[in-house]
Amino acid sequence: MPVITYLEAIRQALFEEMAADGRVFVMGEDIGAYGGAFKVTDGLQERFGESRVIDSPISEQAIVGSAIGASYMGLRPVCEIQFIDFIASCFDMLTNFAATSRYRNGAGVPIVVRGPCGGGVGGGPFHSLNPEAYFLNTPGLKMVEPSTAYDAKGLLKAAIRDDDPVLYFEHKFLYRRIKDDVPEDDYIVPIGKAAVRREGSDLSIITFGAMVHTALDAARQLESDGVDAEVIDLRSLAPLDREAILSSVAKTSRALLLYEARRTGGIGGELAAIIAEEAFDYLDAPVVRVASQDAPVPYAPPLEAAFLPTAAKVVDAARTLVKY
Amino acid sequence: MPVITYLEAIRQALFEEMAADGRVFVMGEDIGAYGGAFKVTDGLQERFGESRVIDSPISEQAIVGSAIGASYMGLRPVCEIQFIDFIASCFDMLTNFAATSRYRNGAGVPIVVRGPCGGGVGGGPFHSLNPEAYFLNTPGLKMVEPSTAYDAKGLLKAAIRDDDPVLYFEHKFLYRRIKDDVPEDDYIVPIGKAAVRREGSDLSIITFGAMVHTALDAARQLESDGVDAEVIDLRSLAPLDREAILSSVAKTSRALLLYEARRTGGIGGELAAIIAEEAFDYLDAPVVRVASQDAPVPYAPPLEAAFLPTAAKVVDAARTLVKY
Amino acid sequence: MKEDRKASDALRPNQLLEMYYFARLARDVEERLVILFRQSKVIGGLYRSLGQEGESVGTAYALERRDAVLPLIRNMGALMTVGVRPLEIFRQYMARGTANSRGRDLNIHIVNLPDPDADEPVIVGPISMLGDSIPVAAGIAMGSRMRGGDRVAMAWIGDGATSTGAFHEGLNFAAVQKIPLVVVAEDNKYAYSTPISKQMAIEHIDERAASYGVPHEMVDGNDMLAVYDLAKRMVDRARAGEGPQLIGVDTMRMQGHAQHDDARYVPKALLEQWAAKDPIARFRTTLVEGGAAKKKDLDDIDRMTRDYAAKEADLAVDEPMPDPESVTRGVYAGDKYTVPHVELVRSPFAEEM
Amino acid sequence: MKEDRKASDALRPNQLLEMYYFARLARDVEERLVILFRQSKVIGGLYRSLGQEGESVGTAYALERRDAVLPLIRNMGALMTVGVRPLEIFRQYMARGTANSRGRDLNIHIVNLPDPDADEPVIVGPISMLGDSIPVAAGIAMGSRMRGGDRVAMAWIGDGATSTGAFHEGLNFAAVQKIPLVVVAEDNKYAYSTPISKQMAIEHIDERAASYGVPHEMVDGNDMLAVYDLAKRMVDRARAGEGPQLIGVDTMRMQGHAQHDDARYVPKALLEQWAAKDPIARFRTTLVEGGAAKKKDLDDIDRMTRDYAAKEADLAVDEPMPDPESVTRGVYAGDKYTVPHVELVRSPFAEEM
Ligand SMILES: Cc1ncc(C[n+]2csc(CCOP(=O)(O)OP(=O)(O)O)c2C)c(N)n1
Ligand SMILES: Cc1ncc(C[n+]2csc(CCOP(=O)(O)OP(=O)(O)O)c2C)c(N)n1
Ligand SMILES: [Mg+2]
Ligand SMILES: [Mg+2]
Repeated sequence: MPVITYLEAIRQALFEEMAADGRVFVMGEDIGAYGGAFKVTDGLQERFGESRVIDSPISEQAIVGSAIGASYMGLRPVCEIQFIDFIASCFDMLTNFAATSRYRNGAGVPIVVRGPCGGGVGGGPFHSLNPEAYFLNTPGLKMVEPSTAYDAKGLLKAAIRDDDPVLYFEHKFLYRRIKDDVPEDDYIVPIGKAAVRREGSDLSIITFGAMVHTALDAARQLESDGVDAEVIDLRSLAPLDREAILSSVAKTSRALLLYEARRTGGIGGELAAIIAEEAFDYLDAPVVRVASQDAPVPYAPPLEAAFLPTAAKVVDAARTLVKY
Repeated sequence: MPVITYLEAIRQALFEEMAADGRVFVMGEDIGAYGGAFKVTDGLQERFGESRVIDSPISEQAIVGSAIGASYMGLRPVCEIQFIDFIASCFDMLTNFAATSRYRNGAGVPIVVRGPCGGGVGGGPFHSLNPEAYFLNTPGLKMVEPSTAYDAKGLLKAAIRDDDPVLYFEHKFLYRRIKDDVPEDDYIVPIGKAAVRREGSDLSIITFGAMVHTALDAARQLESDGVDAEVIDLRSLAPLDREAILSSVAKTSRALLLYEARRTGGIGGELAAIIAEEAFDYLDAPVVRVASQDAPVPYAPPLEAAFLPTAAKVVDAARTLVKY
Repeated sequence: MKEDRKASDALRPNQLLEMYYFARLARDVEERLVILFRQSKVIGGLYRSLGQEGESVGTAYALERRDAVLPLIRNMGALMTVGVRPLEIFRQYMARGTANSRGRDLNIHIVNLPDPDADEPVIVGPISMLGDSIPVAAGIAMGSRMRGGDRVAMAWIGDGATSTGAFHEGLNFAAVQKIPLVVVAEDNKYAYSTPISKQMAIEHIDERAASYGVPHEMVDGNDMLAVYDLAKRMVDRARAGEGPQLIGVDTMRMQGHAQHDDARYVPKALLEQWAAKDPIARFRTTLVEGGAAKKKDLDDIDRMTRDYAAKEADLAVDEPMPDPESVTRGVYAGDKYTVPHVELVRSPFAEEM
Repeated sequence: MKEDRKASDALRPNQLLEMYYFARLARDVEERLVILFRQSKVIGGLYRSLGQEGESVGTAYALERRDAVLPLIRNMGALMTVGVRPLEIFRQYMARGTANSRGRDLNIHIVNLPDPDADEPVIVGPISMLGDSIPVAAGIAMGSRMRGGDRVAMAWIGDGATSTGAFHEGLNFAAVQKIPLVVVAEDNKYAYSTPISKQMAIEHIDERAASYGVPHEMVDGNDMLAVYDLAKRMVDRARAGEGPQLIGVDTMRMQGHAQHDDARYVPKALLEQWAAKDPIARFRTTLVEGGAAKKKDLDDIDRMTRDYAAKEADLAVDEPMPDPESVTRGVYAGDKYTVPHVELVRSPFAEEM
């Protein structure tokens, strides 16, 4: 199997889905001739033309709103938000229009809204966000975030084929840093299923996106002090794979929730609630959250390093947790 | 002390703060001569004139954006969002501009954004939201939601005098249904402090807003089967009063988290995480969340009744919890 | 931009009667809703289009049957014109389980999405967030074009709603993409209690299109044939590939924002002035004086629509509320949960196909 | 709207030299940043205003010292004109702890909020979300008016950013409220890689103001005095209570969106055509041929600004990065966490007060 980058895997998914299904088209800022701010859509316009690879004005509400309309007409729009931070500008369209349409009138909205999320690259307060918690309280939306090239391709294909609106967050730190085996033939990674990235018996590190790699680093370090960590990659953030979460915690009796967004009000809360409600009897220790600091994302490298969760922070938290 | 409604208490706070501080002004749709969709600002324009009671176009981004600018010039804008659901249209202005300004450049944004939230009045999918979870992952913002007339006045005064952006959610179901003693002389209810509405020893019902009254109903019913419930009214949602939450759970060892927003991704997650992290040793039973169903807010009364949390649902959950 | 031969000259007598019928029906359906509202059978607010039925019908009548409509709360006339059965409206307002939204969403929030090639209207009711339907309308027309169709999308929007960012982004996007979208911007003098002078600093609402290079023109919204003539030209141009068009409608909201609003903020004189220009009464005169119809034909229609509205209302009243058990059904695809289609009907004046 | 007597005729020689100085300084500061960028001392992207320094200076020079400026990433010229010390810019770009944002925010994202009556500029740098600064600018000018001040707010915005809903809502609000706001809409032909033809369907960017009843006019953005003349008229009108004004600037972004962008999507011919119109070279000629300055005076200024920029950059390089311990400080009011003020300086050509 060819080894390709996370970014290349996303591009492949777009190429293949557009080639396979004439209803699929992409829309966003600078995604045409330029190929997108991160070159994710590079070559798409050459291959599929201007009518299926649409350079939009700087209008996130129009991008998502017109995608909703087009999806009503049977198309499968894939919207690119140049940096996912700008999804805040179409928050209304997504939470009020797209998310409620099927429930209200049986009018499904099969759109994908994708874009680069996350920090670690000196992007500062407006180019580093992890927005999953913004949308977690809005039924009708689905959310995914891959941590590997394999999942990046398989989840995007699943998202494009899904009959409901899917927010697809791609972590920009992983774009070119992560490479793995990606089949050339068609496959999907089902939405709603987590993956066990590392089997372990002492604690469960439940995470997703770039933090999966941080968790695996931490797990390797913990191994040296004889701590055997299990690493769960959620992959889907809505719906969450409750079974995977609960069975891992049932096995290890200890849960460390790792996410890159700010600690307070983040997805770790939902995960903690699921565990505190349904795995209480299994728990031998408090649930622990390791996440970013409660502040805007700072831009200077030393500040961002102090802001973000790191393997070291995970290791410390895990050590205290297993000693508990 | 005069007994006035929750709505009247909000209006009094606006009158008094505007009278006391020339920097305070209000802005929103139909708030002038008309007095607002719910008549909260009734009489304000007559008293303070058009320059301090501004009827805006239907432009939530302009309302909040211009309030930010005015606050930079030393004013204290109070923005009304006609129904809080429309706050989605200025989500970007609030989370990206207002929330980060002090952190980035030391430029405080002393604005209040207030509006009617919540269901139970047949408002349907777009006039019933409880948006607190949208904003919980954004440091820099404060959020409050009163459950009594006394708090409605005291919290709004505190919000207006606060040097940071405060989202003030007023539950429309309570506007005219709730009356209590409200002092005529100046007072504030400090942001960040919860209130114990009912002392109890068997479980802690942690809630806020309209659900406080649902919780008190439930507590009365539970009394008859000898269950003694404590009811904590959070009042502030950001920052949360961790001490109040933890000391109550330390006392009762059982936590029932009650909120009107949808269950998944709601504030109950953050509360559960705080408890599972810091009160684990005190817990004798799983944490329980009672909230709305994971769906858009339906409009038909029978559907909305099935959708919303009720005293009966709280009683059932509490009974199971204490039996645990 | 005026043309000598008016499109309305080509309207056949039965079409003129049909336009009258639709306007009348819109008003009578609303009159029925008022009765139901007083009986507290309507859940939530009731929004009248009294005085605006003419522009709703005149604009929608310029569309082909396959075109897309995105009405707002005051476009009952448009819904009647595209053939929505009144029963569907009563069901919606009374939150019945039989309604297209099964009591999940309010008033005219209904959706009809036919097959791409079906000769049937696309209907997308609004969400409450004003302005949002403009980008969505652009997407519908663009989507139709992408699939080889030639559907025009017509979206109505109030003076107040043109102040939203969504309106700007949607119309600008449509202009750049030359999308066949016709926006009907209704200056009915108020947005809730807010006069248009506090909404925009331009003379005429159609200037709202000037920033986008979108052709625009004002029309007397209470003159049904003038509205039809302009709308027909705009729709034809949009379909011909000339991109979006905007119709500025000069009309008046003759009642409060909703039934609870006594609209005391509206000067009496203004209401009287516009009462004299009632679009249905004027159209009646035009038809009778122009010899297109006899007074009696029109009296018959009045009776017909009144009875029809009453019968439809009675049917809806007897229908059940939705089953509470269903509250979490159909949030996502996959659970076999079916949604009733919006029933479409032909008027008694429709021609055979 | 043209007037015979041009405001620029009243500019004294030292003022003309000062304008030249500010434009030059803006360019030299950016040239220094390029060097620092190549040495990877700049964190994140570097955005040049090459070719646009003239319009930035010409517009800002029309303001009173107490007025408010809301620049975007390409308005280095405006920042130099209102007297921001170059050191502040270098600190920002290198994320130093000494910077106004203490390494928390990027490039020119700086804020200066003087006391209401202080004769000092209000400076509000942008946030990345394009368009957002327009409603904020409206609020600043409205707020100044509410406190009895007469500050005019000037906000710069790119062609692409005018497509945002925030631009629409902010400018419309300002028009309705007759707020003293001057918007400088910069047609520099591209928004990142997107040509203006994919951004708007109008001939000239100033028509973006037409939907709001806001007076607007185009100007050759590479003719510094023409820009100044128009800006002065617009600023005077805004201050006189005539409400917001919009200046459409015809110019060209002479480099990529940021340093990483080779801008191969820009036709060579277009660049050559505009290279011949470099605003600083043109202003130089104007000054020399008009006899306002000798070539030598201008050469001296060139040397002055180059050395000044170099010295300021060196100072910033030696300054410390922010203390990681401070990462959660100052999120809310109340913790005694002080923020360094933006240092303002006078040019060597400033007159005594
Ligand atoms: C984004 C948004 N803000 C505010 C409202 C509240 N609201 C509902 S209708 C209305 C007035 C609409 O006026 P207009 O657009 O002129 O339409 P009309 O009612 O006159 O037909 C307002 C402010 C809303 N629905 N959506
Ligand atoms: C709301 C929003 N969407 C997208 C972006 C990403 N973005 C940053 S700069 C830029 C191009 C801006 O072009 P223009 O407004 O013409 O300004 P210029 O760079 O030409 O000066 C884009 C798309 C953004 N910053 N904000
Ligand atoms: Mg109106
Ligand atoms: Mg540009």
